[in-house]
Amino acid sequence: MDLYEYQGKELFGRFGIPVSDGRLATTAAEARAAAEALGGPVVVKAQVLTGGRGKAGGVKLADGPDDAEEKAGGILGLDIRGHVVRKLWVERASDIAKEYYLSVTFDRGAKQPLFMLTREGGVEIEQVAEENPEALARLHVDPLEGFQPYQARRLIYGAGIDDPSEQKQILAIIGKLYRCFVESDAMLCEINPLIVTPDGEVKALDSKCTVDDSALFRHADIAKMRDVEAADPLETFAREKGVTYVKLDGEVGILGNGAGLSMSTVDVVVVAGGRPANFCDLGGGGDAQGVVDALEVITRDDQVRSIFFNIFGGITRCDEVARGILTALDQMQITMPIVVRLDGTNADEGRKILADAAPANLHVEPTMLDAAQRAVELAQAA
Amino acid sequence: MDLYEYQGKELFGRFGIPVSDGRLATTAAEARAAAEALGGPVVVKAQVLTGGRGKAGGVKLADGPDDAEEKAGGILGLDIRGHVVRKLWVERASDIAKEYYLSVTFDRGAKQPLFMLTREGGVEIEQVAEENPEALARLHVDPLEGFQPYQARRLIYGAGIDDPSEQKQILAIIGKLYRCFVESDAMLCEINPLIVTPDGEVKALDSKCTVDDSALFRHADIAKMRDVEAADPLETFAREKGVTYVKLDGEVGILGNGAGLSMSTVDVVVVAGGRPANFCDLGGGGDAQGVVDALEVITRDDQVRSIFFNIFGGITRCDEVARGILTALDQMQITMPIVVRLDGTNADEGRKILADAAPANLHVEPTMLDAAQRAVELAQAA
Amino acid sequence: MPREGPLMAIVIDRDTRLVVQGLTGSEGRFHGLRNRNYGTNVVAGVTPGKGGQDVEGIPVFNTVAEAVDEQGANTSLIFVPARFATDAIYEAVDAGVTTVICITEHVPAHEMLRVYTYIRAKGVTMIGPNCPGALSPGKANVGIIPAEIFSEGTIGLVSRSGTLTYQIGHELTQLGLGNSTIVGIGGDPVVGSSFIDIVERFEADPETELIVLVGEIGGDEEEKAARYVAEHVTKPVLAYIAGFSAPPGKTMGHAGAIISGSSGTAAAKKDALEAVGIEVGTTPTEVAQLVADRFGART
Amino acid sequence: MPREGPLMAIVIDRDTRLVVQGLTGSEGRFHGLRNRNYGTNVVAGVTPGKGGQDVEGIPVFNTVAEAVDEQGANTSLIFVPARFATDAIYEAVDAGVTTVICITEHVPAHEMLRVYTYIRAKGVTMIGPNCPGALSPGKANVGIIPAEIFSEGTIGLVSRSGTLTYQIGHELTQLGLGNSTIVGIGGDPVVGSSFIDIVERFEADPETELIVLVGEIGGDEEEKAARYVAEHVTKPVLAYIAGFSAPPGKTMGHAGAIISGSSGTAAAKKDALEAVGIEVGTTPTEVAQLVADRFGART
Repeated sequence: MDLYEYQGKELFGRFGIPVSDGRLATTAAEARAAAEALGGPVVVKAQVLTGGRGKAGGVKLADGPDDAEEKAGGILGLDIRGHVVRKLWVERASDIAKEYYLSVTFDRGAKQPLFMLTREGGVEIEQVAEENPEALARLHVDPLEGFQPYQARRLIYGAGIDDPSEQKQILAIIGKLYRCFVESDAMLCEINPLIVTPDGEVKALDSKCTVDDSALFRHADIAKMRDVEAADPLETFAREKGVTYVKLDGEVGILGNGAGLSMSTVDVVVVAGGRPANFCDLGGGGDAQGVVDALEVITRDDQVRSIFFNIFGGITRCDEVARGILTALDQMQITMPIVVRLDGTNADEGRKILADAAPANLHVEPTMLDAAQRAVELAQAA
Repeated sequence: MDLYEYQGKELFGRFGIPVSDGRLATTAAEARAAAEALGGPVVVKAQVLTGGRGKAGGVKLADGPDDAEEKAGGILGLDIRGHVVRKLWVERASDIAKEYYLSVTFDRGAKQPLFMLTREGGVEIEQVAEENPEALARLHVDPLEGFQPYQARRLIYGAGIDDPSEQKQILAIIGKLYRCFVESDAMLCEINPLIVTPDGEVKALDSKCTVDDSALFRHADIAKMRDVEAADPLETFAREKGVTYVKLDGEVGILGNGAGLSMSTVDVVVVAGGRPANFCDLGGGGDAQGVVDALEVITRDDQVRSIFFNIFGGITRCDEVARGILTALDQMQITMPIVVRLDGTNADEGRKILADAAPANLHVEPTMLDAAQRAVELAQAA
Repeated sequence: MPREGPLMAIVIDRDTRLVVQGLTGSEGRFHGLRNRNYGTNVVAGVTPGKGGQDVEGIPVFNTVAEAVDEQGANTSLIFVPARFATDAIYEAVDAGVTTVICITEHVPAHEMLRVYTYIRAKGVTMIGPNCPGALSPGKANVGIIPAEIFSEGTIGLVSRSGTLTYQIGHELTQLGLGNSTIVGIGGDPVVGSSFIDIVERFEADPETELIVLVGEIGGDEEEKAARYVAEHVTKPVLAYIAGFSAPPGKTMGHAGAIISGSSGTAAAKKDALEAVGIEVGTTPTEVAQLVADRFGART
Repeated sequence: MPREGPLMAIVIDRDTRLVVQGLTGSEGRFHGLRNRNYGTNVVAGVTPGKGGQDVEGIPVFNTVAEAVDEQGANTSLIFVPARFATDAIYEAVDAGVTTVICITEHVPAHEMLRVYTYIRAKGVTMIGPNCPGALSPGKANVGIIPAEIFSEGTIGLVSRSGTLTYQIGHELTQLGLGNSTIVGIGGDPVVGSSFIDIVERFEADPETELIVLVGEIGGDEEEKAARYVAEHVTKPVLAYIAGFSAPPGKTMGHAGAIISGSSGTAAAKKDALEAVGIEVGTTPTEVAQLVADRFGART
């Protein structure tokens, strides 16, 4: 789960990482009130879960409440890389002498947290890594050893930060960022830029945090940060139903079981000349209610012309899936063609259940490729 | 550093381990007031850093304030194994249905924390380990893995605790005790007995905690629990001076450098037929002030008849020690015989410094054995 | 069920003495009994508080330590809920189990970092979490792989996905080809065994003649495996990658299946594999056909 | 200083490339330079914030990683204050140093539990904390042992105490006997190397003919060493134990030197050693004499 800048900064604040004072605003009037409360010049910042908001005009300096209101009006509603701005973070403006970069990420390759620090902040870290790799200090942390102060020292010396006051502040921030990362079950905690003000104060001017979905059960406070309104309504509906669903842009609705097989099904539909409408994984359960829920999600997409059920039973039992399909057809009166392919655990029973019921729009195919071709044909014919 | 029962219970309380409500009292009147505040029957318990206080009459049940005052009067001033009772813990009396034992210790042999749990509580654990070892569940914890819930399960099943409510409470207490142990830098956290009341409530009726002296710098709250008044005044004085000193019961004052050599010096004085007055380790420094401080400590002991300086220089430099001895003699006007033996780093310079000054009561000997014999003779002659 | 043939296999074999953690739960019971019916030596179950019971004759203990002490368990299959999964892994490893297969999905990633580091140092073999387990046809089945769709043979199959593995195994069976061992390593960002770990075993396994590697988007394990194969593997290797049509930034079902920025794409993985001479099939059917062709060419 | 003779020794030898953590402090400087004067290859110092300086020509770095990268350091000698000591150990080990000798005393015991577990899994050799270091006469000296009182020879000496080691070494020298290596393992409850670790190396060391073990009250390392010697050591072993007159419950200077209840007494240790045929001297002088007698008997 990705956090907005303001949410990440709230997290930073809890761990003692210095951030600027600010207020959330969802209207221009709220932005004015925020500027009034903060006093002095403020920065009005679009809150969107994508990069490039600066270039897109999503970040503006305002010299006071009037200006903040006006700038907020201009930013709200902007479309930044497909994300419509509905929230603003209004924060006290900072003078910037230097821009650094600091992050800790979950390095799945090394299977260790990875710190990165560079004095070349304010730009994409990939760019620094490519153009000026020796400016980027990188250090892995052994997860059992945990954070040790020497690691922070290696980072600051490695990055060439030589001002003693900056060193001291950044050493402290590195330790706090690690705590934030581990104790929040984060996959990424990035500060870009980490600024130094003309007075020599170091603080986080931006935040980018991603939290492990699987650990949200122990972080109720973070879980409730999820912005339901900003998400794709179909994906939100799917989440509520407990269905793993990603909207794509075609006509063949796809329902597989297991992430790998579902991904492969999407690919095979493309190979068969079709355009997949979605990725949808029934998951390990696959009982009747699961099938009903998944079909409900898939059929809410108006583009869908045919549905391809691709099931290979492991934990999932094909007879249950078959019963789920019949139940769903019964409850939902789906008229569009449904192509079903069943194999694995209890596949024979499943096929028999479908053959016995034999609804008119149900087509059972013997192989994955056959079924994909049939689903594509039926979508194109519809 | 050993904690009193009431201090250990304060620690337990911080980590959520259930203990009875109680008050500290240093007079019979305070014990009465405590009983009044607590209401109902109370237990008046001598606070001493030794075992066996129950048998020694140091723990008494009182049915109310009057009785508590009376019982307190009887316990205060008791000598329990050489410890005079100056403090009482007055706590609400508990009904006891069962007495269990739970501890986590620093197992230096295994280099891991060791949990022990048995239903045979209320007696010395060594006795259980010897007489009924299969009743004692033991489990080591990998320090990097840390506490995992399964460990608590292994302990409760291993100890044969089968009541589900007790299991649940003890599982929680085991986890909290481990946190208490690690986060307090304890060498021992023992609950004996861990009682079950007739209502099925589990709580710590006693506590025995020892905290690592080397970690007290980060536990100011625990460090200030040290009971200066109860300690041997000479040892307290030594601690203030930063001198490692243990009072023994003889006439030859001993000052060595390094724990091993100092211990060996004590042994060698015994081999030479003498009785050591103390163990005293000058430590690694051994500058003039250190020697002065150590001599001040040793000579405060009226039993001392001669002093044996046994120095083998490593970090300690013999010339500094020699200068320290002369400075001390100068400042303190010590008239009793001092036998000095110097070897190792800068030994020649040290011997020369002493030879040049040649105070009348100073005897330089070439070997440790010679010096020990001389010091014993001089003590016996004095 | 088959009880003849060689005893050896990778990860699990006839020496496997299995304890099922969570045997009394519905999934644990269903698959534990299926594994036993297949011929796997299921010696114990563990469910705290249910010690002394049995599941169709399989004794249940309160702790893994008892299962090891009393039944000689050496391999654990874990079905406990996600928030108790790493505790179960530590319990198994600390009790002396040397192979752990964890089926549970949604195990928090940070917990797995610590577990991974802990068990690697101990030399323990771990498969999963969020995996279907391992099957050595004719020898043993530990996990949820439907064994009936696979047959005995000499193809080693390793995959990040469960159902996709079944699909490819099924296609191979249709072509008359069988497997030495099938290992589903799991779809999480941190899993106990990587492609390289399993490919290394297949290379050393006398019963494996050819290796099929089934990857998917996310991470760089396929790229690393390609380099490893180029340097260390003499047996033929073929591959399949899922997720060519996946959009960046979206988790495709598996927590590990996500294209981050420009890394982790199926195309990049295909390129890396092909660069070292590993053919990559476009569909599960095609990869099975490539295997059949290769066997035709070799025999 | 001697530069001839065999290169081998235990723990440290002519291949030792030493970095001194805390070289710019007064102790670090004093002993670091003494070690260099003895002939030890002191290649670097580390003090955060003093990188770029030098101590009499020894370059100082901000981090151990730099000392390893730029100077090829493979052994670290640690003089930093107690509250920074375990950080320094982790820094050394993570930078690739394979032998760590920590002189610092008063290191918190719980920190050492974690460090110990961490470094053992990595195969790193650690001596200390709260130890005098190691000296291989004629080869290298790492730590605070006054080398001039020892001479070259074939007696391996291992001890929990610093000054007591010097005493015994001194007595040996008086009798014309020399040492292969002297290792002070330290007086804390948890130290990186035990008697057994060092005795095992002496047994394997071709330059060591006889082993002297210098123990003291507290713990059961001497008892364990006795069992180990009985089972694994072919070379003659002699011992000395300090603390016969120590009262129970009192820490005798070393955090590890404490008699707890009935365990850890000098008498118990002496009994355990004698039970396996290891003679125990009553004074340092006597143990040295026993060694001399033994050599007389053998040559």
